[in-house]
This record gives sequence, structure tokens and C-alpha cells, in this order.
Amino acid sequence: MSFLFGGRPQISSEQKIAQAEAEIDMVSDMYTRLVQSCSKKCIDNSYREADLNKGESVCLDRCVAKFFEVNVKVSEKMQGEAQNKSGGMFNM
Amino acid sequence: MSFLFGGRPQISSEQKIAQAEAEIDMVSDMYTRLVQSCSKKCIDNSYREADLNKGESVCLDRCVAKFFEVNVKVSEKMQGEAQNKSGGMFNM
Amino acid sequence: MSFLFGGRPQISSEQKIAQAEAEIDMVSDMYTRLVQSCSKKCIDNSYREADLNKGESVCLDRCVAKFFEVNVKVSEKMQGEAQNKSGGMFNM
Amino acid sequence: MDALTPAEQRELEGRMQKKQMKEFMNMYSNLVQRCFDDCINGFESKSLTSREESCVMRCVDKHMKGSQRLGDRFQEQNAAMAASGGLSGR
Amino acid sequence: MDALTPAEQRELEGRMQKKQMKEFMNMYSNLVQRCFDDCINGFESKSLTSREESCVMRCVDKHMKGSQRLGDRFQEQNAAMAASGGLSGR
Amino acid sequence: MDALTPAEQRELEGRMQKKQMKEFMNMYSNLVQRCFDDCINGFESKSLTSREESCVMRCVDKHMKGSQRLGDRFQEQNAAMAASGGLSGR
Repeated sequence: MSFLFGGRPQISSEQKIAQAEAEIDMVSDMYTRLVQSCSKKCIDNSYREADLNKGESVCLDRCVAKFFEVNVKVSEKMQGEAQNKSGGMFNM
Repeated sequence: MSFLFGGRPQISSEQKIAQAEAEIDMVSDMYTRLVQSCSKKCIDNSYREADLNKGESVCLDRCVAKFFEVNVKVSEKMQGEAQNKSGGMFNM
Repeated sequence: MSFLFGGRPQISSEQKIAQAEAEIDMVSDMYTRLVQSCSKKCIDNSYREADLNKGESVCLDRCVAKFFEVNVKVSEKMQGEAQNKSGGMFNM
Repeated sequence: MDALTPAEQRELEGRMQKKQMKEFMNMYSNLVQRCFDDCINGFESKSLTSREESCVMRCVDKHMKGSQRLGDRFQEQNAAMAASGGLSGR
Repeated sequence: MDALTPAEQRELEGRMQKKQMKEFMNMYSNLVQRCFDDCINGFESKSLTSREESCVMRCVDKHMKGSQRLGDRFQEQNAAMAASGGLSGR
Repeated sequence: MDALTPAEQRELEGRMQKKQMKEFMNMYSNLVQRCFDDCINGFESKSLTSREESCVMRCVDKHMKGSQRLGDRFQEQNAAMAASGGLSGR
């Protein structure tokens, strides 16, 4: 997500670490949300069996792929927006 | 929310900053929750169009007004409670 | 939850405090989740009356007991798993 | 777990104070959001109807009593578990 | 509340910058999750269908416009409330 | 992004350890709450029924296997994306 973290020139050591930390936090947050969303969509909550069945397993695999694809699409779209208007939609 | 942040006498510089920080956090948390609640109540999740339609726009505007009004009512009620009994309901 | 916090030998003062802090955070997080889950399961959200009625009160009491029991079962199960395989399911 | 020295105890209490403030604010915000979500369902006007307002008042009352009760039970269970050496092990 | 001195003001702003970054990332992640949850419902293949993809694009557009609008209204209300001495008291 | 020096790398790892602990605890709590919400639906008594207890056990098992699988796929995708220079840009 270079539009989030990219390109400030001449940054201090503390800033470099904070930036790396922010990227890791972002990835970890994405993983947490992916687990929430994909578990909800793929795992039958009557829990008749302790193992993942074939259907659940395949669903989870595809769910991860689709979640990444959505992430890429949204990221590309927002980079596009950010280039069109400087200023931005998310200022509070 | 003076009942939350009000009136400690003689506070240090660090405490003043922490208090201002807490107020900003509170406002920002309210905004996050308002976005969650009002998006859910007002935005049709079939996404047939990319723009907000008239109905959604009006709903969002009124939703903000009502959210603030609820916030004020709850705050007033809790200030009232806090004055009646010292001690309080939220101690864990 | 000794499997989470237990047994590192020779720890520094900062580590001791951080460990105590982590235990308190864990208990406090559990309480927050218990309030969410038990309120949802036991409190009628039409709010026809301001007081808890008899049914709601009894439900809340039993809900706390069951929530603790689930917590114990899950904790025991995970301690068992952790002993069987070293390594673990939650590495990311 | 090893017991904390008095100095460590004081340090821990200092850290806890900030958290309690945060938790109180979080509970307050939860209450606002919960009662808004449950009681407000029409957006024909920008003011609360009297029906919505009284729903909010009862909602706040009921949930404050509910968390009071849950907190009491929680502490009892927690104390019982600590006494029996339960989750925190040993 | 007492006014902050310029030095305190600068310290506060420094702390706020980190939070703004976090909030932006949180909003971004919310948007991804929300549009994924609302638009993706079949798992017959591992790629998005064109129908799902255009749903996601419209979802992002609509929610960005929505939060823009909510943010504007929120600031107006907040300013009005501060002017009338509302929630923050005094 | 610029590469970190070994000293910066160590500092980063230190900060990450605390977070991993937090994340593990968060995942644990999520599991407790999720299985409680899905398996416990009657409050006629204050003890778990045997039916509820075995539901909880299967629930924990299934979700641990689920997050294991999701974690594996996530890392594969993440590695593939890093290799192709994907989201983290350049």
C-alpha cells in the first residue's frame, strides 16, 4: 500500500521503525478481519463435526483469494482517487 | 461531557494534555460509531448505484442529528445518576 | 490462565508488571465480551420497562456462570493441545 | 505468579488508572450506540420522537442495571475461581 | 477545561498524528471488510466475478461519499454544540 | 521502503513481541465468545448441558483448524503479492 506508507524523503530511524510497525499492524489487522469474514461465510455454525469438511475447506481457500482481490481493488481505487483530488475523503 | 472530564483542580501539564487527548479520542470514537450505525440504517447494501440517492442522503443527515440527540440525552441522564448516588454503576 | 502467563524464570521488574498488566487486560476484555454476549442473549430489546424483570435477571446470572464454564473448557482444551504439539495453532 | 513489590504495585496502579478511564468511556459509547441502534428506526424527521426518547431512557436504565448485575456476578465468579486456583493456574 | 499552552498544544498535535494514521488505516480496513461482506457471497471460484467486482466498486464509492457526508454533518453538529456549550459542559 | 538496519530490526522485533501476546489473547477471547454465542442458547440452568459442552468442544476444534488453514493461505497470498510487488507498491 504505497499510497499509505510511501515515499517521505529523509526520515529518522524512529520514523522508519514506526512505518514498518504500521505496515505490520495493517497486515495483522487484515488477517483478523479475514478470519472474521471467512469464518462467517464458510463455517457452518451448528458444529456437527470437529473437522473442517471438504466444502468448508475449499470455501476458506477461495475466500482468502477473493478477500485479497477485493483488498487490491479497493487499494487501487483509492490510489486513483487520491491522485485525482489532492485533499481527500477521509479527513475528519 | 463535563461529568467525565471536569473539574480536577491543579493539574499538571501531562494531565492537561492527557485530558485533551481523552476528549479527542472520545469524539473520534463517537464518529466511528456514528459512521457504523448510520451507514447500516441508511445505506442500501445492494449497491445498485455508486452515488448516494436522495433518500439515503436525507437519511444520513437526520441520522447524525438523532445520534447527537441520543448522545446528549444519555449524557444528561448519567450526569443525573452520578449526582444522585456517588459511587457509580460502572465500577468493575 | 497459566498456559498464557506462566512460568518464565528470572524475570525483570518491568516484565513482572507487564505480566500483571496483561492478566488484568485479559480479565477486563473477558468482562466486556461477557456484557456483550449476555446482554444480547438475555435482555429484551424492545425496552418496554426500565427495570430488569425476573426472567432477565435470572438469565443474566446463569449466563455469567455458563460464560465462565465455557472459558474454563476452552482454556483446558487449549492447554491440552499446547502440550501435545509444541509449536501451535495460533502462529501467524 | 510472583507477588509484586510495593513499588511495582504502585507502577501497575498508575497504568491501570488510564485504562479505567478508557474503559468507562468505551462503556459509555457502547451504551449510546446500543440504545441508538435499538430505539431509533425512523428518519422522517431530524428530532427524536417522544416514543424514541422514552425508549432510549428505558434502554439506558435497563443496561446500566444489567451491567451492574453482570459485574457483581462476574466478580463473585472471579473470586471463586481465584480461591479454587482455577484459570490462573498453579 | 483550561486552555493548553503552545508547548502543550504541540505535544498534543504530535500524539494526534500517530492516531490519525491509525484511524485512516482502520477506516480503510473497515471499507474492505464491509464491501467484501456485502458483495461476495459465492465461492464457486477463487476469482471475483464481474458482478462482484462492480458491486465492490460501487460499494467503495457509496461509502466514501457516505462518510464524507457524515463527516460534514458531524463537524457542523459538533461546532454547534461547542458554541452552545453543550456536552463538554461549562 | 528503505531496509532497516540490524539495530532498527531488533527494536522492531521487541515491539512486535508485545503485540503478538496481545493478538494471541485476542484470538483466544474471540474463540471463547464465538463458541459461547453459537453453542449456548438456553438458560434453564447455570451449568452447561452435555449437548452444549460438546458443541463448544467441536466449535473450538473447527475454528482452530479454520484459522490454521486461513493463516496458511494468507501467508501464501502475502508472499505471492510481495514477490509480484503488489500492494506494498513501488
